[in-house]
Amino acid sequence: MARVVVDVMLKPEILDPQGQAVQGALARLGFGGVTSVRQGKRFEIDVAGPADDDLAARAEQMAGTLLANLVIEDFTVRVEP
Amino acid sequence: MARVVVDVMLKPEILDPQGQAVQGALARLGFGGVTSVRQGKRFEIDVAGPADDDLAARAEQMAGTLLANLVIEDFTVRVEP
Amino acid sequence: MTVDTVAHAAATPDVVQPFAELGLKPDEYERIRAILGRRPTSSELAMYSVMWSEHCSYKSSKVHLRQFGEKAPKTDALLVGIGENAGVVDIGQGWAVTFKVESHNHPSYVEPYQGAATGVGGIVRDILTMGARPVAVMDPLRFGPADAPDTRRVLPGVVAGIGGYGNCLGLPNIGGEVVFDETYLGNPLVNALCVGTLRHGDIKLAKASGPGNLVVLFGAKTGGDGIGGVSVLASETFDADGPAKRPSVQVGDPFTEKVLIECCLEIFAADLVVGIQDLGGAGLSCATSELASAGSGGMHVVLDRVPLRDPTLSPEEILMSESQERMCAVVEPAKAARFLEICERWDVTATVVGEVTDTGRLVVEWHGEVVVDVPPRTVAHEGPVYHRPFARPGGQDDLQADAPTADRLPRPSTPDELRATLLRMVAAPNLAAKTWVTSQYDRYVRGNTVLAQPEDAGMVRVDEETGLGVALATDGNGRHCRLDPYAGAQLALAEAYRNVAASGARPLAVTNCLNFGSPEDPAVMWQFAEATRGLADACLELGVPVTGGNVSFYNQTGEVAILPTPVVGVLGVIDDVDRRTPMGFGPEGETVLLVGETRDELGGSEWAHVVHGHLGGLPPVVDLRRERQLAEILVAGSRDGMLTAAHDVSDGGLAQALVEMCLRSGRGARVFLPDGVDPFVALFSESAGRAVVAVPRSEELRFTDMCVARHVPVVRIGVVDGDALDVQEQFSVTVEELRAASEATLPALFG
Amino acid sequence: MAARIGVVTFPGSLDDVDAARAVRLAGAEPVALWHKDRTLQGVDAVVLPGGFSYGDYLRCGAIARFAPVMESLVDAARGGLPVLGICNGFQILCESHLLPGALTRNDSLHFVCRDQRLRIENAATAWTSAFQPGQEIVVPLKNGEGSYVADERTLDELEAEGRVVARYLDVNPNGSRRDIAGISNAAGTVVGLMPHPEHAVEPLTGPTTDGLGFFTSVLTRLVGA
Ligand SMILES: Nc1ncnc2c1ncn2[C@@H]1O[C@H](COP(=O)(O)OP(=O)(O)O)[C@@H](O)[C@H]1O
Ligand SMILES: [Mg+2]
Repeated sequence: MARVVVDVMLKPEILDPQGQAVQGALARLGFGGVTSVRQGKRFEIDVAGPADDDLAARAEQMAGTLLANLVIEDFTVRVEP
Repeated sequence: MARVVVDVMLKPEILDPQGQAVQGALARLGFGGVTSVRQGKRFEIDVAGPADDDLAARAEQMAGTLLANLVIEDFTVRVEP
Repeated sequence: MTVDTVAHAAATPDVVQPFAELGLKPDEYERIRAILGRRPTSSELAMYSVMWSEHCSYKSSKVHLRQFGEKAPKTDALLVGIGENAGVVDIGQGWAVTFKVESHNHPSYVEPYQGAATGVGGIVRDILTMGARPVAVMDPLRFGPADAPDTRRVLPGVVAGIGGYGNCLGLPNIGGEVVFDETYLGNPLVNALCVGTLRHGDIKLAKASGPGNLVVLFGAKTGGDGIGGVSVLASETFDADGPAKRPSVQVGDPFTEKVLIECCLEIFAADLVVGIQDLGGAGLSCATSELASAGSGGMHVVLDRVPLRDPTLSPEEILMSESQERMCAVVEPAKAARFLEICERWDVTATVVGEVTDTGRLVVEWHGEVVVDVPPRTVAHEGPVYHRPFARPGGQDDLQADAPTADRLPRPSTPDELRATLLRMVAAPNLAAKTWVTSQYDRYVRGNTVLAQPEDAGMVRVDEETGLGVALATDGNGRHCRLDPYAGAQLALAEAYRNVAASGARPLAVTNCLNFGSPEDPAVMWQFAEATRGLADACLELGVPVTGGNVSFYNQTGEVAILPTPVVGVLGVIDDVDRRTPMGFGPEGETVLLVGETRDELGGSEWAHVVHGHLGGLPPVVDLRRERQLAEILVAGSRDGMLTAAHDVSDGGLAQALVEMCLRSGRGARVFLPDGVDPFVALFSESAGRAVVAVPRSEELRFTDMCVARHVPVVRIGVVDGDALDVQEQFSVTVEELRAASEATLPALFG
Repeated sequence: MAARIGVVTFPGSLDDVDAARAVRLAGAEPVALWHKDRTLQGVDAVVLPGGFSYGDYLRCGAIARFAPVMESLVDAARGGLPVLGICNGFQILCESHLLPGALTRNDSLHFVCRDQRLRIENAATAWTSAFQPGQEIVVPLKNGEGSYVADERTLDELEAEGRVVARYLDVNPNGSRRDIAGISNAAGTVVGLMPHPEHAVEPLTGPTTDGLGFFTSVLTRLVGA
């Protein structure tokens, strides 16, 4: 059994209203010094089989075709045993 | 300048309809062997100042009071320089 | 993990069981032992404890609710009455509707989004279960003070949850309420109403008849949701480590429910079920015992066939789980294949988990061993019944004596004071525009919404060919009920009834959600007894039967109960929705009339609340005969095309009614207050039995003649004109200024 | 014979009944298409209706894009079949890359339902020919993720080629770049629209009947062809 973790974040040039709302709320709560907040998604995917290169390649594909919309998002993939 | 990364995931026992939908879609797309998908949130927070213990403590607080809903979610916090 | 089987229970009579932690009283536990002739197994204990809870058994309210049946008015309209998942009402042309309001108060306080969302999900399944297509929802809500920090947590979450679930189901939200009061701070009320439509022949009932028929569980998988509200499980004593603490928060999946709805409707259309029941509170315990007890009397269930989301669940937990989006159907074996095929088409998980028997026993098996063997009636229908003591509280007289008379509470008298009071009232959270809330709800989906908020009633078209439609309104005034629960409940009914009539629909039937504090407090129980008595009496007099409802007790923080809040929903029918009457003014030059009588009635009024923070005196007088006459006038006026606008007068009085008619249409009015009445009383009194209407000049005489013939007072109070509400000899406010005052409040509070 | 216009139902589609009604009121025959079927049943045009396909989980339209019916639809659309994507349908068209850009969370972070004034910027597409260029209309809008985004180059291109079909007036309800409410492909056959014309086809149930024009437009084109 292996775990794939995919992080999907909006591209930097895309406006992130959720992140902005969080930033505003943090400021109101008295957390100072926050210069930027971005909110994205995290997927934890459990897959039968070994955590090998083949899985890494498949994970890359899952992320690129389904999990992220490359028009507006970037992703990173990690495979953990 | 330091970066705080907060991962927020639904508690394991809480229903995750989004994760289920992704799992179903991955199966239909022919990605076999996926036994579970959980979808959560990832926050990338840039904060002025050093990446020290104090920041770690504040980050923990931000996550516990605002970023995660502890009734249904767990979180992990990482501070990076 | 050891499993507590029936055989084991019989052999170990002396095992100490955690019945108290599960909410059972010692005598209730003894009764279970007497019924079974042995101690219950842990699974049986789980079942009895959830089914005999206040929520499921109505043990404190039952003796009072009976009046709704005993005093029910004679009517041919009721196809299914109280006792099923929801009542069914004949609306003619072969069509029927089913509707019901339910509470999800406590869960919405704990987790506002999910609590409210699953509240919508639950009531929608109740309507679906009757064989109907759900067609609209409404959401009567109550929160703490609008500016309280916790309200800022609860309200946005509740609204997002109701929208998130209802919008995703494709059900238009056609109305509701948003009310703020101190007493709801730790106890928000989240009530949800759903209405569905069906043909007469399509009614489905929750009963498992026909031995040999299959019991099919379908929809979402079962998880640990909703278990552990008391955090101790029946099995505790049998498992040294104790079960993992399960989440008590239920998470909704509206997508699964939407698919389940379409799947069910296809199954109904193919006539594939003998009986059907949704899984709501008490989950499988409730569904199996109720189905069996209403049918052939017995059922055999193989619990390990239940599809699980969490494989570690124990049998007790599976029986108690309140996982959402599940249904249970009884299917003839010959039709099972077709049933499963339709589920497959919709990707709905469906599993045969048992079959109907005629043994008179509900038997549940777990890995080949019997863990439950009970007479199902004793679980579902023969739970405890309490005659709780009730007494009029000592302070009630003082409260009623504290009337808001002119010398007790200073009243505005100059034109400037009246104008300032009006603007202050218009902007007060209870009267201000609720657009911030309602713009988060889809009111268009399905394309049959004829009227939606902020109209007096929501109205949906049922039949596109003929224009047959139904209208619905919900109302409740906790302050009035606090002053006099008997009259207060009647006023709530009268207001909803009047709202439905104002839209042009003929009131037909009633549902209610009775939100109260602890039934163990005799003062609260008195409020409850008075409110139910008042409601039942008024339903009889107005000729509208109660078809179903819900009771929510224990809405209190410490010793302090919420205002007694019966929320009453009225359903009406209109033969052609084209004839509906909107609330906004029609063309300029039309005559504005006030129908009904205005008295100096400010007890429990919005004015006393906003301006003086005062609650005392008596609520407005209830005159049900007048309400009936007024409704007849409004319905006839709509049918005969005399009315271009109608709006009922309630919270905030005539002033607020006129403001709302101006805001809705963007048109102003020139208004003359009737002679001989104090302008303040004329504007702000909350006398019941009144409505403002606008009629074309050509219809004025015909309309007033109709009122006179029925001995209902009517006065011409002005004309639709200009772009200001111009109260002659007093003051003038432009519609724009009114709009600014009305619309700024909620966005300023909630962002 | 009346033109046949397909309306696709995905699990979670909601406004398919409304789209079918609008098609009918415009004088065409609605044909129900099912997400699991590959066939388009020989229809003359297709509407992808609003709703929450697959719960709108992950991203709106992201999962529906991979439904079997979409394979046939994408091919047919590339071949010139007129397709109108409304709301969720617009999102699906973007996810399928039949239209550029993407629809993201409203800047208010709330779902919004309102009667929205629009200006028809391009009255030459398959779905807007019944309007006058620059005509102002009011139709319902209801979405949680309706903010249209694309990079500046794409936006400039859309503007230059007249592919901005409709623009929000008075209020930008969701933060869309350049107030964009709808766009088309280069051929003007595939149109994506955030607001809901199918909810403005009857005076009794809609704020106006302005929406009917989208459905009569395609009919004129089909009959003319
Ligand atoms: N306040 C009430 N007025 C009338 N009927 C009520 C009221 N409260 C509950 N009932 C009826 O009692 C029956 C049982 O209610 P309940 O167990 O809540 O049903 P369900 O589990 O289907 O929601 C239903 O028929 C319901 O309509
Ligand atoms: Mg039920």
